[in-house]
Amino acid sequence: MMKHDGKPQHLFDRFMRWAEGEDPNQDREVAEDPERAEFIEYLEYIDSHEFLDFGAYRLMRYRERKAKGITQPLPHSSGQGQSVVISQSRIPGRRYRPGRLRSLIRLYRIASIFVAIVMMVTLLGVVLVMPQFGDPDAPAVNEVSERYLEQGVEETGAINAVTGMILDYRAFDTFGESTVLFAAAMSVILLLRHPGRPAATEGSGDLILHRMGMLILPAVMMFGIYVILNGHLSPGGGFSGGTVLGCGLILSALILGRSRMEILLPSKRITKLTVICLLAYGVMKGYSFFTGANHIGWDIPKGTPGAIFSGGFLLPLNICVGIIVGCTMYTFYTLFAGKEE
Amino acid sequence: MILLEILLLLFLIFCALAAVFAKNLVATVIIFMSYSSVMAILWILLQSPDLAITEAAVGAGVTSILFFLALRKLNQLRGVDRDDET
Amino acid sequence: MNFIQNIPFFSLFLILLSAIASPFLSQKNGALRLAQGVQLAVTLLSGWLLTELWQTGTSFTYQMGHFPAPWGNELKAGPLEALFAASFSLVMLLSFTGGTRDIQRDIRPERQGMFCLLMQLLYAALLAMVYTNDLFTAYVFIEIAAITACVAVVAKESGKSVVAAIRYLVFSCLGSGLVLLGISILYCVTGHLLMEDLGEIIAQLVSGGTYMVPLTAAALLMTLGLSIKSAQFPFHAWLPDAHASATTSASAILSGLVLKGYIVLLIKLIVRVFGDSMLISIYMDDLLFLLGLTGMLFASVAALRQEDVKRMVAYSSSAQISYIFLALGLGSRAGTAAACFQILAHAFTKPMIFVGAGALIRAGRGGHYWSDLRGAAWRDPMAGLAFTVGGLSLCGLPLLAGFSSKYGLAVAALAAEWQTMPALFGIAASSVLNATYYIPAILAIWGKRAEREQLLHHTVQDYQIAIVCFLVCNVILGMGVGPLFEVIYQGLELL
Amino acid sequence: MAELFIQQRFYIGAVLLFTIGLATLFLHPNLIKKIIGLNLMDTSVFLFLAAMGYIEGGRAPIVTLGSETPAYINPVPGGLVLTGIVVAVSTTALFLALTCRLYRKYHSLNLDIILMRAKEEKEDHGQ
Repeated sequence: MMKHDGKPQHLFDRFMRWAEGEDPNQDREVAEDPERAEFIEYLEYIDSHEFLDFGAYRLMRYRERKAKGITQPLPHSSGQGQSVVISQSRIPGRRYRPGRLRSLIRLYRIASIFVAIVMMVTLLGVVLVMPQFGDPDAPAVNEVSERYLEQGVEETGAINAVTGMILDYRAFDTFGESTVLFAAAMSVILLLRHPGRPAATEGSGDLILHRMGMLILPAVMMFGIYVILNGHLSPGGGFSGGTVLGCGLILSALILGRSRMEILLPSKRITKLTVICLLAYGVMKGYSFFTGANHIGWDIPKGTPGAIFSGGFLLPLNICVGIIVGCTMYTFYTLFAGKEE
Repeated sequence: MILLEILLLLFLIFCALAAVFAKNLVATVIIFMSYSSVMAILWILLQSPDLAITEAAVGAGVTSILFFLALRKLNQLRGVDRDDET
Repeated sequence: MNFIQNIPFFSLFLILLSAIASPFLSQKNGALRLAQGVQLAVTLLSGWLLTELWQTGTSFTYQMGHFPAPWGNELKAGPLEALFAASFSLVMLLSFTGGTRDIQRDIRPERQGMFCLLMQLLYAALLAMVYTNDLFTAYVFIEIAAITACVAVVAKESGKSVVAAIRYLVFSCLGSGLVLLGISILYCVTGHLLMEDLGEIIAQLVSGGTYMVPLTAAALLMTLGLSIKSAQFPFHAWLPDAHASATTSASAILSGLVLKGYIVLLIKLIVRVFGDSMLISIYMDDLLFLLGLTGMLFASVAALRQEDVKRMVAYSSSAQISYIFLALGLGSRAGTAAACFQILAHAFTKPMIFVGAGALIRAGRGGHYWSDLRGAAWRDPMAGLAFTVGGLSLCGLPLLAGFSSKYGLAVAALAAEWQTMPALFGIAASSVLNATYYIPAILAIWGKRAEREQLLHHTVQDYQIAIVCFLVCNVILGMGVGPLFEVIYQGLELL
Repeated sequence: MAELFIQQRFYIGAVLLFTIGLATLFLHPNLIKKIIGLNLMDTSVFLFLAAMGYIEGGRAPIVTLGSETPAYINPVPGGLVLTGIVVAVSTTALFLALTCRLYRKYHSLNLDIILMRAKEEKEDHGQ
């Protein structure tokens, strides 16, 4: 805003610049990189022709490059000393054949358009003969859902039938689902975390963000905690509340900057918290599966339906799920926001 | 009510098409955010507040933040040498 | 309630909880050792379950929680499930043992623990797919398998493996999307997610002739989704890259087990949910048969043209998967039994080949191409033996697993109607094609090099133990056809 | 016919969205658009499920403690969708992480270009 020849800078522009990884307060610089120029040109071409590009442009560029004699556009990765040895002993393989590739791509696109249309027509045919929308006598309304609604309160202690169902009746699915989230968090850590490098220190000096964030952060956190704790009484529960909590953590990281956040909540501790909560969840549910299947006594008091301490394991389970989800969302954020270099 | 639902559905389809055909990736993600919000409204109309809260927080919140951060990361990587990965 | 009925639950939770807790292990190789210990324990437990169930000839359902089946989740185990669980666990253990050195070489030290964790989650997902009696649970575990399998490909961190992983992810997301849509349609017209109840209601609907279009669409969507995920022929585009660029253990597990997990689920869908009569009435069996037949030939021809060992073996996996679809397409009990046997035979053969190929590549200074591997077997005879026996088994040498499965398939085909001749022709042609690419490969690895090289090791390595176990299992599968088919038939009756 | 279309409006909308998502996942070369397509596909199935649970005049399944029991919507699809949403966000995160890795290596978001570069790289390796 300081040195822009007096031109006002719109918020959207600033946002776009931020999204492009530039400092919104700096002037935009376009690096002259031929590869990038080619890439942009290609993207523009794709944009103007969208679905109609059957790989023709790519081919044209490739031929041009070949004609110029740049057969090796990619400096391949060093550090694989062995591969050099291989490359001498290997007989030359089939070369890259543009014509074949082009016809393949065309075939693929035509085939997939065809498949999509066929799929659409079939599915339209299917939904038109399905039980009517909103029909109270639809086959899906049967003894299963009736029991969830009618006896759910006595059997699980939850007023919210959805929470009662996912955390008690069909708890194994939900354990699998938390495991999916955990697996995804571990995978993203494996893909994006570089242990040698320190976490990026990126303090945000933006005044508006700071003030507004400080204003809404407590509300977001409170709402998240409320939704988690009241999961068995009102709409929401561990998953929704956990996501809100995760958003709150992300917001606080934006306000405080990563370096201060790293002191408050180091990423190691986040992982440990997730693991402990998931283990606690697994042990609680494992106990109830085991006792349930073997018909051993079940002596967790249900409490009065409607009170906050009711529903047996539901409240601790919701808290565990909430922490798992919140921490995972925050982990995703830290990994994606961390700078590479 | 039915009219509102149909309008919202049409808007959803419009958003989906716009997100797919938008030239700018940032615009795509913003359109996707609005798509998620409209979806959350539809789920409120379908009497599923649990889903609406989750979709609003996940679709319009976390997923979009992840998309923005990824786009930002991608654009930051523009200048990095290609063969830094072993 | 018998204690033994807790085994499915115990094995699932043992794997899941030990995997989740493994980030707390601090010592080097801790996660790896823990994983192997758990796999061994689960193998023994499942073996015990198998013997008990086989002798008593029973199956049982295990209620997960305090609520009986249509309300709560449920596991179901019979002889067939126990057989699959035991053999999957054994293959998992052997693949891990056989690939330890490659894991240590290919993956950064600080990521090895994470890799083991994810592979254990994959293993739990496979067992859950085998045991579950509920469609939605199956979907959740399909997703776990998709995510972890994708990471198993990418853990090696070469550019090639990232490209392969992203294609894999696109295809498996597509597959699980289709499966989810199929499950939703089924739920909409029946109101159940439990396989048994679904089966009953579908039988009623089919006899009444109502909702045939949604049912057909659901059956097609789910079959399509699962065959995309198990790389059946027209959808196999992702497979060669993904399997060829992963580390040895991951290739072995992906090729030997993950593809099979989805097919086990498909078999359960066919037998328990849709039932033979409905599938025959919508010509699903003919579709599966034709897919299998074309896949067998095309994938074999594609394998013939590869110069990279691991790619060739990966294409051959696609061909072997087609055998299973062909057998399922026969639409008879004998065909399904042959499919089950082929699943076992391939689960024990292909990881052996991958472990052997991994060791040969290591012995041949890291080159993946045939020209680098000339004579490699002399440097590591055990690995050479594994590759040779595996290759010969797939070509159909008698007394090995591959021969028995082809034999079972041919017997099942003889009882079929119009499928007999095409099936026999397909089996013969594909065996010849298998031989055309495996025999030159075997000759190449045993060929002489210019200077005679020293043996690589003089001590017994852990992967050699794994190879010996694989060889023994292969021979057992080849010789013990009678009892195994007995178990499979009994299991199919009780499925 | 038109009445049927209006009656099944949610299902038809879901099918159209599913097709758009599927086509994008198949056809669009840009990886980010592919991920958007995947999300469209998933949310359309969730819309389908949520619509399936709705019952004319039903209320949200928060049981009121009292004597009279009003009609509630079916809670089962709600639970399934809740699970599905979490699964979808996990897949999206993994997909985005892979995209970042690919971009770092190949400097492109276009899967066709990436495949071409990977192929060239491999062949140059081989020579």
